[in-house]
Amino acid sequence: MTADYTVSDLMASCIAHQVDDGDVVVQGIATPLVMAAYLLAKRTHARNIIFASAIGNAICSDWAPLSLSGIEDIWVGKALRQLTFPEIVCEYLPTLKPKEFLRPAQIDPFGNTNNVAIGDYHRPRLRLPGCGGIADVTTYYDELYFYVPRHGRATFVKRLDFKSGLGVSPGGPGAAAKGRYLVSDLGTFDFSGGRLRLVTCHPGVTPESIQAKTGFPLAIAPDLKETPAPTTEELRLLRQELDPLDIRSIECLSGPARWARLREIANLELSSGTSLRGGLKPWTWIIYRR
Amino acid sequence: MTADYTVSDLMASCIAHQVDDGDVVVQGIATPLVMAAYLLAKRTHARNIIFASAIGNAICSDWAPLSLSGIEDIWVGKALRQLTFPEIVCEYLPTLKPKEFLRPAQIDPFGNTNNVAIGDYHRPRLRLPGCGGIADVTTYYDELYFYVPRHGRATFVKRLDFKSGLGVSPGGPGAAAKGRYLVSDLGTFDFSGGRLRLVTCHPGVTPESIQAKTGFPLAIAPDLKETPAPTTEELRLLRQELDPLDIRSIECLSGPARWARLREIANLELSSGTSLRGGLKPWTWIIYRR
Amino acid sequence: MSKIITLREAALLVRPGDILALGGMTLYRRPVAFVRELLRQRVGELTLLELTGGFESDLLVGAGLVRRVRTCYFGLETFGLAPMFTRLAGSGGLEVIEETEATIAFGLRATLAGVGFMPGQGLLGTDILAVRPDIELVTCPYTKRQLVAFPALRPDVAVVHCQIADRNGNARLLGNKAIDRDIALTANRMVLTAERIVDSPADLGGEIDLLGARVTAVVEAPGGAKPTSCFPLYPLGSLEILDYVLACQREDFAGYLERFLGSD
Amino acid sequence: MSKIITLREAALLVRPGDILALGGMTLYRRPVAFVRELLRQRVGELTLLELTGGFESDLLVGAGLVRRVRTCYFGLETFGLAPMFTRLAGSGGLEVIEETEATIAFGLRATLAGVGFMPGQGLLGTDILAVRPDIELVTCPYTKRQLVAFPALRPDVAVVHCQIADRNGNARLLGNKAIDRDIALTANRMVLTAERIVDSPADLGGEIDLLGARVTAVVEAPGGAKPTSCFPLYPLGSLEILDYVLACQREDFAGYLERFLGSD
Repeated sequence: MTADYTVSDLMASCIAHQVDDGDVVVQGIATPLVMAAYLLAKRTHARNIIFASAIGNAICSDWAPLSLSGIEDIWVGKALRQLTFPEIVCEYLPTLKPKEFLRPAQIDPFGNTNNVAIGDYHRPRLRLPGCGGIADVTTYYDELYFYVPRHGRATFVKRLDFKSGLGVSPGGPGAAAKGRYLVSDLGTFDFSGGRLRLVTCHPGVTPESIQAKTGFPLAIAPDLKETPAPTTEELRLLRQELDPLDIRSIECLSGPARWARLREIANLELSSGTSLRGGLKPWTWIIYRR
Repeated sequence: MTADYTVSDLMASCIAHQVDDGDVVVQGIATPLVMAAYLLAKRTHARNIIFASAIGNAICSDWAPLSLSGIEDIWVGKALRQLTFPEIVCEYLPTLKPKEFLRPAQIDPFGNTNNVAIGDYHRPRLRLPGCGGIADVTTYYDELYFYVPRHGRATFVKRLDFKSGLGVSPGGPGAAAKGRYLVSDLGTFDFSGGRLRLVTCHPGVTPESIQAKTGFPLAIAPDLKETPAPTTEELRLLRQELDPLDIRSIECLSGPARWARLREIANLELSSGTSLRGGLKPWTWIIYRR
Repeated sequence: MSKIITLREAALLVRPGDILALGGMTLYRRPVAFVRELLRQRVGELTLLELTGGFESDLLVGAGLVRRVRTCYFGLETFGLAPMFTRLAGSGGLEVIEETEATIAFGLRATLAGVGFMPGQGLLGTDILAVRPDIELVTCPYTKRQLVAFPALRPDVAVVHCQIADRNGNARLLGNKAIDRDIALTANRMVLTAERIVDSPADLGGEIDLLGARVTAVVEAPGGAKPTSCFPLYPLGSLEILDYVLACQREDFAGYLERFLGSD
Repeated sequence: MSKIITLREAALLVRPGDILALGGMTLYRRPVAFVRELLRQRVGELTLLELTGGFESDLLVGAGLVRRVRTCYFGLETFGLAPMFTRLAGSGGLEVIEETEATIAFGLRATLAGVGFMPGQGLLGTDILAVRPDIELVTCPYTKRQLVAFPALRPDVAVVHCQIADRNGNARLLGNKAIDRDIALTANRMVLTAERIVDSPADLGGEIDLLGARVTAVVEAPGGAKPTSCFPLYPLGSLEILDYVLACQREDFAGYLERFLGSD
């Protein structure tokens, strides 16, 4: 990996390239890397995408830069419409079948995932926050997209401890079609043949090192390539316009390094006053104008 | 009937007296008499009622005078919130179980009603507009309220041609409780014992003349009384504030008399400009201010 | 690639035999200009799906373009019965699928949720079930209570008239919301006619009711709901509705229709 | 008869053993001031029902007042795991009823419709069904497809923090709407805490999200969501959330709680 860009820049670029113009794209809880990628897509090749989000409960076509404390600036201040959560779950998601990037705590070779518990469910080694709506949407999304910010054998497992997201059954009908794409901090993958398959290695990463960090034998594309680096324009947009505080990189950190970085960003936002921007649409402000 | 008030004034007063303060009350399609009565209740003893309406698809606590061409002034211009119709049907009505006055085309002694077709369903003598939501709400409303602006044997029938609203089964459980109240242009009724029972005759009307216009034997309350006339204040409110164009009386008319009266009202509204009032809440107007 | 087309082009999105869902209700914010164009092009064999049928629906019925109606109320409200619906439904010249508020609302919600039915209260004990043999019951697995399984409803094409829309079809609905959002989300094709079209969502001045992503075509049609109302721009044209009633009363539907098609 | 009462009085509406539904989501517009009062009064044996559990939910769990949680996500989002939930759920000290977005959304909709279940897509093929033996399947009578019958959910008491309300409890929600409208309509008792209380609906400046007719009590609580956000009045207090995470990290939940209860 060269010093020109971070792995989160690269992953954001990869995710952005999976977004087509006109898509409806969805962001789950605590996924700033995905948000940076969607904004990047919008500002490059996919001007007409519509965003929907777990945070904000809103549909948006306008955007604002990423923020930690003021995350609602994007989702509420710029909303085409705010929805109730049941409207989103019972109506909009099954109807629009949007493109969504899921971040699994565990994933098996077939795209089944776990975000509920590590170890025995009733006495877990690690209780996870829960699967949100992954157990719902993966039963009807036609295509699944994943990202893994910290590739390791804890995440890529032969057998899940708990299946809270539906991939494909090995050899089942439509197996090849449903799993579509996965990007980690080491490479990009498809599900050709219904199984996770390495398609590109990130610059400086070998397929052997990826296999070593993967808990099952990896299929490898015959024309294995290197992941294209983000372009200069993509980097400029990410750093100067879309996410100047580099909030997207938080997902690649853990433990004390993560807390330190969060404190740094929170203080930056406080001092620059960016945590609650202006420019909100008038009807959200009406009650405060009097 | 004295010349001091019309039968629609009297019916509006009767309906208003059935409304308790704090009620959520609902108005069906094309029922101005009921609307006049609800407004009368609100301006007298029931200040805190909430209106919901088929027209406007809205919940309201504020009010505007009745209008023919500008009916949406009440329901939209003054709305606490506009709802989608499925929200009303699938959520608000079953949850709030509001008080609603139904106008049947046919009603049997047990409060079962018909608003679908007169004669054989497949080759009706008269196809009616349909039952709206009456076949839905009467299955779960705890109490049923009715009004009949033109009492006659065509409406009060021993046997319905089609049952599109659920009253009670004779002698069934809760029979006495479900049917609660009916007012016609001749008298007021309850469902004591599970069957329609005459409770008061309107001034100048005899129980015999009511029986003659009813297609089944009427039970009569032992303490049969005269319906109290509307008070002077009620009449003042109806005529001067709530419904100065006397739109409430349209329901008591039919055929050419009704068309003539409708034309008269429409012309009056056009000439006085009352068909689209001001005073609408600002967010409904936002798009027109620029 | 603009979605903005003419009324004439938009009417081509309706094909003979389609289930056509019309927005608004009865006499409020109906897509009258669009229906006038359908009447001119004489697109027929339609199934009309509406919350409530009113003025323009009766014109379609009277003109013989409707084979079947699915609605819970078809009339002219205070102005009385819908003349041509009443006549044709009475004579067997029109198939009526008896709907209620719940069959329509839960039916659309079933389609939105991607399932074949939604359970709800309603209909049990009434004769509606007798004339809707297609409606099944379902037993709640928890309470063991019998419920009606309202079957999923999906329009082929939906047409909604709105006050303001952007070029992509994001739109605000003032006045009755009716089932417009629901038919717009479920229809295979969706036509929006608008009093006014603006460039971007920021110019709409408020939250959208209809999502452009589900809109096939946008047509500029000022006054496009007349003589029905378009709150708060213009009220219901009561005199025009009366004229229609009285024309039918004197057996002059054909003359009325001719005059209506000649106007614009 | 005003509905306006104090926080202390309002907390008495929550009884030990209640299903308590909290409005907002995770770190956004949570009823934190109300929860502080519950922690002071030590109302226990609660079942927490939330779209997503976050900061104040973790305090309730850590203080031992929660017997059971029903939510589809319990964590601090970008700030990491919710420390006390993670510990107690891992050690068996807390019962977790595994919910998803659909079990919550369809469950509340079933209650709103007055029925015992709503069918929907989701869960089939996952292990959620194995740990939720109470969830039954249902066969669509039309398509014969097997669906999940999401069981009806009803809170005993709901608590929602809003930006502005009138004295009757009509309220506007800015920011995430979450499931607030739905818990407010279905709960047997409903407490509203508000940044600001105005006299009448006309002073709210916009359409209501919560209907006063379903609100039991209204409490004035400026800053009542801090350190969670209350858009657009104040942002998320990221440093305060971090402080909490780090206090738990150094095994000082008790000290944090004491400081939290001392603040106002």
